This record gives sequence, structure tokens and C-alpha cells, in this order.
Amino acid sequence: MSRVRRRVLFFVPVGIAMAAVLAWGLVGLPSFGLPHSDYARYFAQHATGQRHTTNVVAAIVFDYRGWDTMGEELIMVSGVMGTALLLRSTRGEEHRAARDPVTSELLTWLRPGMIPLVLLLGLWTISYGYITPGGGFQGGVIGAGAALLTWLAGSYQRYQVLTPDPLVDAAEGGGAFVYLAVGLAGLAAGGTYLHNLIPLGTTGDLASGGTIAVLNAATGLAVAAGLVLIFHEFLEDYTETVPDVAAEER
Amino acid sequence: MSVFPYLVAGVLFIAGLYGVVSSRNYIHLAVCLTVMQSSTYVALITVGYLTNGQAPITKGAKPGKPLVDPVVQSLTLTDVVVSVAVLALVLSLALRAYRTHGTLDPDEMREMRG
Amino acid sequence: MTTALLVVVLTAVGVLGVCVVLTHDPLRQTVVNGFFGLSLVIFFVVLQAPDVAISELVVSTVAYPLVLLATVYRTGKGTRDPQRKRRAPSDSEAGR
Amino acid sequence: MAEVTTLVPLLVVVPLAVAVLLTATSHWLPAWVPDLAAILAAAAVTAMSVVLVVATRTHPIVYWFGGWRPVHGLPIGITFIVEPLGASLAALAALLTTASLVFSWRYFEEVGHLYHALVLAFLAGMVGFSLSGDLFNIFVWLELMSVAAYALCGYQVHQAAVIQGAVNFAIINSLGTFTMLMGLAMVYASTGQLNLSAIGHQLSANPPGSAVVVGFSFITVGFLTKAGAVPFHFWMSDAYAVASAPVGALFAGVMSDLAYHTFARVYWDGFAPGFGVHAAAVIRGVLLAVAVLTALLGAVMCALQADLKRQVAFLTISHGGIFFAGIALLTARGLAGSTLYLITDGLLKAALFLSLAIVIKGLGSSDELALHGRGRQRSQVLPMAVFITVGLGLATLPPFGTFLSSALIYDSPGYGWLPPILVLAAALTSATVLRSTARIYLGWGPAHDPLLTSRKPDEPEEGEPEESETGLGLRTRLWLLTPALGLVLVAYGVAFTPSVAHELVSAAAALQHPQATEQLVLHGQQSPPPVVGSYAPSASAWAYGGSAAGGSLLLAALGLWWRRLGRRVEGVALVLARGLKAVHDGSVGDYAVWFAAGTTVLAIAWTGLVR
Repeated sequence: MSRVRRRVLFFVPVGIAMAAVLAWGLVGLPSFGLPHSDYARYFAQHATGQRHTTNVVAAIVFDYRGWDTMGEELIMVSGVMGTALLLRSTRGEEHRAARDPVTSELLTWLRPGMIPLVLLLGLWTISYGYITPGGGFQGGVIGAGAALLTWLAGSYQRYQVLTPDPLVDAAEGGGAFVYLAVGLAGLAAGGTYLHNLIPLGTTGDLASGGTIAVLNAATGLAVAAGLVLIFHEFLEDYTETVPDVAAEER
Repeated sequence: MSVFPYLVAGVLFIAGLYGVVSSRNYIHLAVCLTVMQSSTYVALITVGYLTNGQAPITKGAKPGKPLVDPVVQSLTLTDVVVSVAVLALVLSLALRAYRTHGTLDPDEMREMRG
Repeated sequence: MTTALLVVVLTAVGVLGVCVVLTHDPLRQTVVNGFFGLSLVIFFVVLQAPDVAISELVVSTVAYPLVLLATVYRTGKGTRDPQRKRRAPSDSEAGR
Repeated sequence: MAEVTTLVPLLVVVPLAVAVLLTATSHWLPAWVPDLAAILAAAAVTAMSVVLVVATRTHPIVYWFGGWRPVHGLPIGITFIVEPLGASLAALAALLTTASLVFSWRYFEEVGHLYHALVLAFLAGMVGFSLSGDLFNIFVWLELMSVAAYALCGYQVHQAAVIQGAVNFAIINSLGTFTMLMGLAMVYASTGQLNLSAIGHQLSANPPGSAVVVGFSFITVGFLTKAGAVPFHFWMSDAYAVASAPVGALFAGVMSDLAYHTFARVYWDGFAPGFGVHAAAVIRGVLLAVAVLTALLGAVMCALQADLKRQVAFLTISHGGIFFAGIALLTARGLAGSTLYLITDGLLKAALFLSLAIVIKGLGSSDELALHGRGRQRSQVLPMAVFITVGLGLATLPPFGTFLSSALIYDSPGYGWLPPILVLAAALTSATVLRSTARIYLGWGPAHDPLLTSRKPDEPEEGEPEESETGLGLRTRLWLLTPALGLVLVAYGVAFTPSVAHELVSAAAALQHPQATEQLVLHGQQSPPPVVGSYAPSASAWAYGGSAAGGSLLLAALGLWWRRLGRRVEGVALVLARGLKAVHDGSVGDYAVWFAAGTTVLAIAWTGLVR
């Protein structure tokens, strides 16, 4: 009997017991669809009035619980730094010549219109994040997707030219730093950390929401740059091995 | 209906855990971890749902209908970001392991370590 | 109506999640995982969580597949190919 | 007080800001800037935490981020609650980080800005984790700490074959954090709150049902996994054996044990009011069982290791069990003793890890048996002295820091059988340190021991020596030893701070008074600090401390020459050792099965908590 088979055999009774315990707990939850949280009700009633944003989730993410989001952003940044640390340090010895192995004709054909379009979509998702659904994280990922398309459609070299490491590093660290600095500004002005200083504007306008707008944009920048860096690390790995794969396929 | 959504979260949780136990490949294992993490999204979003509720966007909201819980949605957003970071890290660790061992099978790797 | 939709979507989420776990080939799993992600997106939309839905959408169409595919190809399509040579198994840890 | 309050967010923001600035400007900075900036940031956090420890002696500081104070008792924003215990753990984390960064300046030949940025993010995560008063925010800092730790753990691995330890670390810890988040979702669904005091308030009004009980069990599992309690501990020995010395010093010194303390805060503020008095006995029983099992299994496994880093890993597990016993007693003295123990012991363990690096680098192996007698040189006298000092400190040598901490736990009322077990664990683990010191530096005992390794006597050591055998220059060695020496001095000296025990006990008593915390957090009303008597170790505590120190010397001798006891003893010991080691097999799937089993047993044991 293989190790895995034996282990799964052990897991069956344990898993069943665990599932039973979990189910017992879940059955004890308040019925699905019934209102219960005072905490949630407070935001539903007051968030738009207090923060002049129509997206209540954005108000919570970037203001009421903005401290969480700061931690979240740093998790993202740490993930990026960690990936770079792990993948860069072993790659040193291997040859780093950039090749252009991947060219999809469809994408090459699509490229002229597609990339600016995706980029625009990303920016749009970020900038309306506190008015309609969307926001810094979502838009940031889309923006990084645009950079990725450059690679898929055109060339790795062009991708590298468009997203040079120093610039992307600066954007990532800079975006995260702006988030921290907005918090510090609140502190410096005699309030508490992340206290809003900027006029709230008219609800529903792009220039509304005070610090929320700034934090949203900073997050978008940091996430987009961070994901580009992650892609970069993984893609650099990929391009190294492509001849291998091609040889195997033949 | 009153507990079915919660049980789906439970199923995903146990399924993800089973995947970790039964996996013979670190890439597969990493994806199973994200399935397990998805169970927490499902749990959070379901506990915040209100019957006949509307999305927590006040622009164009219909008056009189309650908003669903926006707090759990913000928590889930954070959770999604965490999952990306964790997946990237686990995969880069797996890649490093592959470079030194030439295998992605956790058990094979264990044997090599002696 | 909503209830029926909800049951269908939830069942799809559960079933696809289990499918992801049971698909052992990494390449195929990445595809199944994409479908699982899309089912989650629909689930979030139905449960009135558009922000989360967009997040899940961008993550499961851009971030996950890219990172996963790069890893899969880097490692010669996972363990499907048993002929893959092993490197440097010699130095093992001393005295456990 | 206004100025002091400003320091609270800075504890987290300063290291993070330096970290992201280093990332942003990395391409234009000279190589020495990251080192210096990181050390200064960590030192600044240390200083600020110490100021906060002193400033909050009488009244905790409650800090609301974004200025969102509670509205009619309903918390809106996220809060940090700074009280002396949490703040002193933040100080410990920052001090160890400073020492580790000073060490790594000379230790690594080449280390980029990424390393420093990650260490600083790791520090910020630890600080936030020990101060936050919001359940989800605790999860966020736990994740930050974990994500940074996964990367740091897999970095600079010289033994090619053990990167697997870092993967196991990431996977099992992720299981723990997801389980915790699942528990959090269940608790939020039942209470509608995330703030700990608000959860406590809700639960005392609406008695907990099955969802809260399972949720609490899952949250507990999350903490226990990070802390490395049995049976969630398997990742730890693998990870610590992999980690490079400065990182390992942070892991062993503070990371894992912080989770015990944060668990205590979560329990007291969030759940103790709801479970009520009758449940306390059930909770105490289960927690004590986990603690005793962890202390003993960790100690035995520690004594069975030949690899020096794995010894420290199991020592950390075992001593974690001792701290957890203090917390599990649910008394003020127990909690105070556990906190002080965490600090003094953490300093010693970090010093031990840093000095081990010097051994490994200087003598070329991390295997106790392979190093037999290799340290018999004049130049090795100083490292040997450090090892002996650390070993005796770990054995709770009276009247120094670790003794005072353990005495507080011993002098907690209730469980007379507990102190002897804790003494045994402390003695056995420190005996292992003394044993390997004697073997390496004095050449005592045999060069082969079947208990420690499965290798045959004449088989050569497997694999390459870990690091270059070039040896280290005197100046480098002194530079590397200085942080370790500093940490040992602080650990020994803490006990002589005037009335430190008294202050800690009153802080612990305040922490264990959730109603007062709730008044403070939700309504901004200060309660008078609880009155506790002054503390001096009792006669029996002195006896326990002395017997731990004496016992560790005896056990060290036994560990060196145990084979003289005869063949029958040898056979039994070997069978037991092989059985125990077979369970710690490095297979992540097996660990996950243990994880599931532990979670299930814990939740089942607590089903009686439903009211």
C-alpha cells in the first residue's frame, strides 16, 4: 500500500469526525438570510452620510477598517518581496538571456487595441472604486493584466522595457508608502492615525471621499506594480525553460 | 435552505483539507489550499446575506430594501488578497524545492531527505 | 426564483470545488480551478457582493492561472512525466 | 499622555515605512543603507515599546485608528489595546529583531534590501499581533507575520535538500490561519462583532451555542498551530532546521510563542465573559492537557536530536508548553509568569540560535556527534561560556530571570502535580544544551550515540559541511557574539528590575478582568487597577528552581553516558526513540492528518461549553 493510500485511509475517519464537528457548528449559526449584526447595520445606515462615498464596502475598506487594509497591502508587498527573494537568489547562476519564444498570432493581431483598452479598464475600475463596485485591488490586478498582455502579444523584451524593474519596484514601494504617509498625515495634524484630513466633496463625484480616494489610488498602484513583479519572477523562470519544453514536445 | 449555504462552505473546507492530505504534487497542493481558503469566502459572504437585501452600494439603491452586510465583504476582499500572496509564495517555495530535488512529490522529497 | 438560483449556484460551487481537489494533473486542475473561480464569481453576484465578485474575477482569470501555468511549465508539467531527471539528491540532512 | 499615545501606531508604521521605502529606492541605494536603516528602525521600535510599557503601568491605552471611537458602546473602527504585557512582548520582538539585524550585517556575505524589508514587515506583524484588540485585525497581522516568515525561512538555504521544511511550514501554517478565519466567520455570524470586548459583551448577553464553541475551537487551533503546540507542532522542527541563524533566532525567540499570549488575550476579552465560570474548569482542563503534552513531548524529542538546530526547535516547542501551562491555569500569577518566561526564555533561545550559527560556521557542521571534541581550542572558550550560561538560564537557575518567571507559575494555586512536570521539561531541554556543549567543547562522552542518529558508528557524516570551513576572523567572531551576549545579559538581569513581578501580576490581573476592559474599550471609562499583593518566590519554588538546575546537570551527564546503564535499557530506549521519530517524518500530508485530528479532538472536548 502506498504512503498516500495509507494516509488517506487514516484521514477518512478523522475527516468524517471533523466534518461532523464543523457541521454541528455551522448548523448552530443564525438562519441564512436573517439580519443580525449591529455593526453591519451601522455602516449600512451611516457610511454614505459620514464618508460621502456610495460604495459602502469601499468606505469600510479604506476608512473604518483602513488599518486592516494597510496590513493587507503590506501582506501583498511582502508576498511580492518574498517571491522575488526566493526566486532571484537561486537563479543567479543560470543564464539569463531573454528569449522571445511565445508569440500567439491571435494576440499579436489583437494587441494594438487590446492593451490600452485593458489598461483603461483597470484605471476606470480603480477610479470609480468608491462610487460603484471596484477599487484599488481589482483595478490594480487588471492593470497588471495589461502588462501581461504585452508579454503574451508581443515580446518578452518589450515587456521588460515597458516594465523596468527599478520603476516597478519604485511604484510598488511608493504606492504602499503613500498609504502609510496618508495615515501619518492624519497623525501629524494632531488627529489619530489614518484620520481623514481632506474635504469630503460631494457624494457621487470622483473628487469625493477624502482620504478614501487617495488610499484607493495608492492601493491600485501598489497592487498593479506588485503583481507585475510577481509575474516577472515567474515568467522569467518560464522563459528560461522554454527550449526544454519545446524539445520534449518534439 | 437555512443552513445549506453554510454546509457548502463546510464541504469546501473539508475537501481542501483532503486535497492537502492526498496530494502528490506541490502545485496541486497549493491549489487545494486556495480551495480551502475559498471556503472562508463562502462562509463570510453567506453569513452576511440578507433575504431580499441589495448590494451595499447606495448609488441607485432602491429605497426600503436593506443592504447586505458590507463588513464581511470587506473582510473577504482582504482574504482574497492574502490568498494571492500565499499562493505565490507556496509556489515559489515549490519551485525552489523542484530545482534542488527534481521532484514535486512531497513524499518523494521526504525520502530523499533521509 | 432567487432561492432556486441560489441552490443551483451553491451546488455548482460545492461540486466544482470538490472537482478541483480531485483533479490531480496540475495543468487540468488549473482549468478546473478557473471554472470553480467563475462559479464563485456568480455566487458572489447572486449574494449581492459585487466588489468581491470583481476581485474574484480578476484573481481567477489573471493572477492564479498565470502563476500556476508558469510553475507547471517550469516543472515540466508536474509529475505527469516520471522520466524527469532528478538533480542533486545527494546531500541530505544529517542525523535527524 | 497625548504624546505617548502617538507612539502606538508608530510601533507598526515605522518598520513598515522603512520597509517599503527600501523597496522603492532599492536600485539607487548604496549597500550599507538597508542594514543601517533596518537596525535603526528596529531599535526605534524597541525604545518606543519600552516607553509604552512604562507609560501603561497603571492604565492601558486604547487607540482607535482613523479616530472612529465607539458610538454608544458600539465599536466602529479598529483598536489597539496597549497594556504592559502586550507592550513588553512587542519590545521583546523589536529587541530580538535589532540583535538579529546587527548579527546578519556580518553574517551574510551578500544580502539584498529584500531581506531587510521582509524582516521589518515581520517585526510589524509581530507587534500588531500582540497589541490588536480586533479579531480580524489579529488575523491580518498574523498573516503578515506568516507571509514574511515563509519567505525568510526558505531564504539562504545552504543544505539543498531541506527546502522542504520551508514548504511544510507554509502549508501547515496556512491550514492554521484558514481554520482560524473559519472560526472567526462563525463567531462573527453569531455575535455580529469583531472587536474582542464587543464579542465578549454579546456573548455574555446571549449564551454561546454550538457555532460559537466550534468557532472558538477553530480560532484556538489557529493560535496553537502558530505556537507549535502538540499535535500542531510538526512543521516547527522542519522549519527551524532550515532557517538561517538570524531568522531562526527570531522564530525560536519570539514568533511562535507570541501566539500563546495573543490566545490568552482573545480568550479573556472575547470569550471568558460568555463561557462563564462553570466552563472555566473545562477550558482549563483541555488547555492544561495540551500544555503538558507539548512540554513533555517537546522535551523528549529535544533530547533525541543530534542536529543542533532541531534541538532548539524542540526546545522551543517544549518551553512553549511551559508558557502555555501558565496561561492555562487561568490565574494572574500564571499569566504573569508565562509572559516573563516568554521574554527571558525568548532572549536566551535567540542568543542560543545566534551562537549556534558561530559554531556551525566556525566548525563546519551542525551535528552534535560529528562535532565531538572539535571545539577544544583556546579560541572557543567564549562561545562555550555563552552556551553554558544559556543552558543554565534555560534550566531556570535561581535567582535569575527564568527562575522568577517559572516561580510565578509554580506558585499559582491549584495543581500540585503540575510544577514537577514543568521542572522535568525544563531540566531535560536544558540538559540537552549542556550535553551538546560538553560533547563539542570538552569532548566528553562517546562520538556515537544510536539514540540520536540512525547512522552506524563508522559511517561518515552525510552530505557536505554546511558552510565554508574557512573559519572566522577574531573581529567577525566578536561582532557576531556581541548580540548574543547582550541578549543573555538582559535575560539574566530582567529579574532584578525593581518589583517586576508585582507589576506583571497586576497587569495580568487587569487583563483577566474583561468587564473592566470592556468599560474601557467600549465606553472609555477607566476602572481602578486591581489590587494584588507583592510577590516573592516561595520556598517550594526555590526548591523547584534548584532541582531544575541540578537536574539538568544530572540529565546532561546521563545523556552523555547513558549506555553504561546496560543493554536492556538501551533496547527499550531505542525502540521508544525510533517510534517517536517515525511520527515526525517530514511528510506534510501526515502533518495535515494530525492537524485535522487535533482540531477535532479539541472541538469535541469543548462541546460541553454550550449553554
